[in-house]
Amino acid sequence: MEESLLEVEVAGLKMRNPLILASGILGSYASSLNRISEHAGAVISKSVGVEEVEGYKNPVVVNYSHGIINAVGLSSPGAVKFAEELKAYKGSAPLIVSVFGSSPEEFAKVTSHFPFASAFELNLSCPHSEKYGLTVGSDPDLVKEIVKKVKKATNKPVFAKVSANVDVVEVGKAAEEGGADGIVAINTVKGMRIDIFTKKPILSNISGGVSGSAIKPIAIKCVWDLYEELEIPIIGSGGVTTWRDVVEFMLAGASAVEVGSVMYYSLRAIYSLKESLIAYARMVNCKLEELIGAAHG
Amino acid sequence: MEESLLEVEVAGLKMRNPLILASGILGSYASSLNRISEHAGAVISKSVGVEEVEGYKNPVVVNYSHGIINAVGLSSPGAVKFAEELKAYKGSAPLIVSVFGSSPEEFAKVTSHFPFASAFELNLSCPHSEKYGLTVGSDPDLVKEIVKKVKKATNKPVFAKVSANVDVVEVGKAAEEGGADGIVAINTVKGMRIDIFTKKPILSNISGGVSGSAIKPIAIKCVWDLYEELEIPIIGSGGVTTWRDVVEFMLAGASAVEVGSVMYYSLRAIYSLKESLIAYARMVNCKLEELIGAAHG
Amino acid sequence: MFTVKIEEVIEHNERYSTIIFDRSFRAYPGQFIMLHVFGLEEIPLSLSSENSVTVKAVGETTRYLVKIKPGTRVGVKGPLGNPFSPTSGKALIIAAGIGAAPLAFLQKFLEKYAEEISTIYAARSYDDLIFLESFGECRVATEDGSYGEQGTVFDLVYSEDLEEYDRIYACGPEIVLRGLYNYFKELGIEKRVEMSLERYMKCGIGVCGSCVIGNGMRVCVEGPVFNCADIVW
Amino acid sequence: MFTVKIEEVIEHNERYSTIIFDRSFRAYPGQFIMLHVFGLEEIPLSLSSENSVTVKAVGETTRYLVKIKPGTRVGVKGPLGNPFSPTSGKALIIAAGIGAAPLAFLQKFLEKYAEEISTIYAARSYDDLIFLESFGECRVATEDGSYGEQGTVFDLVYSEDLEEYDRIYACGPEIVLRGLYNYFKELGIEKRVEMSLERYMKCGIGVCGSCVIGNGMRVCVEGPVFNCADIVW
Repeated sequence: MEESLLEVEVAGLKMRNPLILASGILGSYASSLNRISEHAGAVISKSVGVEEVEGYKNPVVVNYSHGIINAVGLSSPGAVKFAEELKAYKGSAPLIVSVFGSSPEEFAKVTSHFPFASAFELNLSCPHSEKYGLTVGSDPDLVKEIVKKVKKATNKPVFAKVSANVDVVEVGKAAEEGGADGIVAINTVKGMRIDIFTKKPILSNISGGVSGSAIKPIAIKCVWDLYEELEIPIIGSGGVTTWRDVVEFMLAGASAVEVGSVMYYSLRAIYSLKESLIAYARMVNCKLEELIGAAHG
Repeated sequence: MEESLLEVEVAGLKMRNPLILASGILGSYASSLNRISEHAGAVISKSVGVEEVEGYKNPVVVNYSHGIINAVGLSSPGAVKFAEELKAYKGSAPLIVSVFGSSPEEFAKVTSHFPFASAFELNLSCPHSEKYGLTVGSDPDLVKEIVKKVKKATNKPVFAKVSANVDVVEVGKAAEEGGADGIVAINTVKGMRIDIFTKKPILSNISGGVSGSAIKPIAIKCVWDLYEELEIPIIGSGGVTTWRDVVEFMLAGASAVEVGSVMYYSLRAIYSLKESLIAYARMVNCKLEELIGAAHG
Repeated sequence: MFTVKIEEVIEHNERYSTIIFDRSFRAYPGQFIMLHVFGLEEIPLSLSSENSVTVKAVGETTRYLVKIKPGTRVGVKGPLGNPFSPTSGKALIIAAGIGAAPLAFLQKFLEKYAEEISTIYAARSYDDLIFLESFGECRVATEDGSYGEQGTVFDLVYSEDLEEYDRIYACGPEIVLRGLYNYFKELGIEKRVEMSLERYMKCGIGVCGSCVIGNGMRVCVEGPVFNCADIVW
Repeated sequence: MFTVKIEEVIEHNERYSTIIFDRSFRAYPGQFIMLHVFGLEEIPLSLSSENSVTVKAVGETTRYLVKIKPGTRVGVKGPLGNPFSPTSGKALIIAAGIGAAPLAFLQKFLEKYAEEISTIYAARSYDDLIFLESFGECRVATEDGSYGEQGTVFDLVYSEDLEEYDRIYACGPEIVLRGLYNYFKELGIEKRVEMSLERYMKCGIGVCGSCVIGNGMRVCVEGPVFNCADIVW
């Protein structure tokens, strides 16, 4: 079966292909996660914290010619309510729950609400939240503590999602030392857009995070550096739009990739990527996992 | 005269328009600087250090759909030889000499070779040099010392060019405390590209710096933050491609902008930008300098 | 996102205005835009023609919008979403309340293509019937009886012979659409019906997931117009 | 940048090979590509046809290139630069050494458009005359007299009546081009002459400035082909 050419395993998490739905994209409802899981290797839910977070008022997302800038502000119904929603997940791909918090304790507490999760992704990198995300994720010592605490609270694989706005290797290492099973690099990059006619920032939060093809070279560099310095697997994230991008991330050292902004072009993006990757794997006659890190000397 | 609508003054440096040729772009020879000075507000020469630096071997520049990635490696003939070349500069726009070094002393020494410069730009941000650029520019204390030393060595305006790969406000403040007359934000952002067929990084140095429209939202955010926190003027740099980008940078807080990668599209880019800005200034019936920081609260 | 200038504001009454932009969009009936009132909010609004939206004052932003001054610049993303699919046969339009806005646009469009158009238009009160002129001849009901028959949209729909229509188009409050949905399913004609749904939207461009409905479809991209047979309620 | 496969390598002799790619470029004579031999260097090479470059072994990368194996993938930026402008009248081609490569491409091109083509082809020795077949009938000189007249390109040029040509095309070592430049200026015919220059290039796409010539023009973009009247030497 040709789809088997795409199989990868990240920290014990077996996936039929390396395409993971990124957190914050279409991940608020089980219904859309179910739909996307038809073709994805895994899906990640929208980031959730202990309590409800309202997020910023609209506009929270603006597209530009090279990607998307968003400042949704980690809006979330809170762990209890969101766990109820996600219980309706019945997709065939592993469900990874993205978690945010302001302290190691909060992170650990949130995970306890999702016993059905296949793995957890720790949001240490959202660039537009006052209390969460990058605010905690820019301190390597805190990152290490958070990962430690979460690892004690769950026996599921734990992935630390890190930012390119800090020293990615330093924070990645801290997560590794804390016991992380993998690193996800990168989250959106701090950025903003101003409307020149009204002379106002477009996002209600003034600034947000840039995603999409614009940031791909930045993400590739982070994955490359992490692969050189760390032992644990890396999941690449940032601007995956075509099958070529997936291959590039894997050559840089990623065991899998997250896809997000490309959904702006089509809900069928994951399906198309999957089909293209099968064609590529057949053409070069190798399993995708053989590409992991293959560009390193 | 309508061109007067574009006049700006940055730290005493009067420019007929806010369009400054960025360092590293067409700045190795007086002949091209002369040509570009016909329309530019100011021109910046390629970065120069005390001694000759060979730079990396080709390929050192690769374009991609959203910009350019380069790792030229600060190749330079050294201060003495480059001063000889730049003496042939007879352009009508101020000549700013970009300087790199590995210590405050080196920076100061280089400036002494260019008494004819109208101002200096300190390269604290080139992301692909082992000894120079970001290597020294990521340490706020060192940045402060460098600026101090250079300010003692010259009475010309001194601009510190900083990177988005570090805390831009922290480094910018250090430069301000050291006595910098202005901050230039940003240099290229760390990034790389891998060729998926040969499975090798494309640049000989493996990674380099991303420029062009891809990084504009990142640069706008840095300029915005610097404008909020600093007193000295800011020069925006990163992805200026159309007149809209110039206006956006100025609204974010830039007194002028550097243009670089756009030269990939046309050597006439500065001329076109200038003409478009005149049309814009006429349309909105205001001097461009009134835009500076106008998007702030 | 780009900005447009507001050219004219037609205040139908205290609560309703049609806002006309200084340019037309390349839009089809049923599509919407994300309209950004700088300083307030960005909200989704159905186009009521190629160059207008029609707004009902319900929240802070819409209250501001119905009184907005011509000349104001607003941000626009769009036109977005999936439009109604026109018919060359017999069309029935079912409009309830402010749901009439995209259908008024559709009516103008179908006048060129459809063999025949019948329209049902219901609202709470006469003051809510701001598209009477656009629809021209139509069956009208108001809950308070201030215009047309006294009754609801259901009263009018139940008394129609729906078999004779090639395509039925409906838009209105969710409670109305759910009622119609059940009725059409009972009759087994749901494949001939298109409904425009409304959901809270953050991005409008298919990435945030806040407007996803029961079957995983996004109202902002796969909708807002769905074939009734594709809706899971 | 993209990659192409090398389909065939024609080794003319120890020092010269023509490398044929598995695809043709949409290129005009005079344009060049930046060719990247992974692990070695990226260098500018004039196209000797729509799908080939012709390489002389002078440095590490070119020594490797003349022996490169078919099937190897190489990186390509381009085609880049400003091509020769064709004439429908009488053309004179002046080729010196490996400078003949873009002119061989031009010759094929002009055979379709020009009224008449005369060609002067000079090199150090017979072994350097690898385009004899491409040029067909032409006046040839070698410095060592191993083929054609014994002499230099200047000997052949000086004995031509240059007035009869609508356009003259020259490419070769800079010392040759400078000599020709002075001669054409003396005759006052420089406006009818186009020369292809060579410079060390880092980026090839107009940004780095390493190939800038005396008048501020970039060899990679405004060149490599310049009208002789636009060159300042």
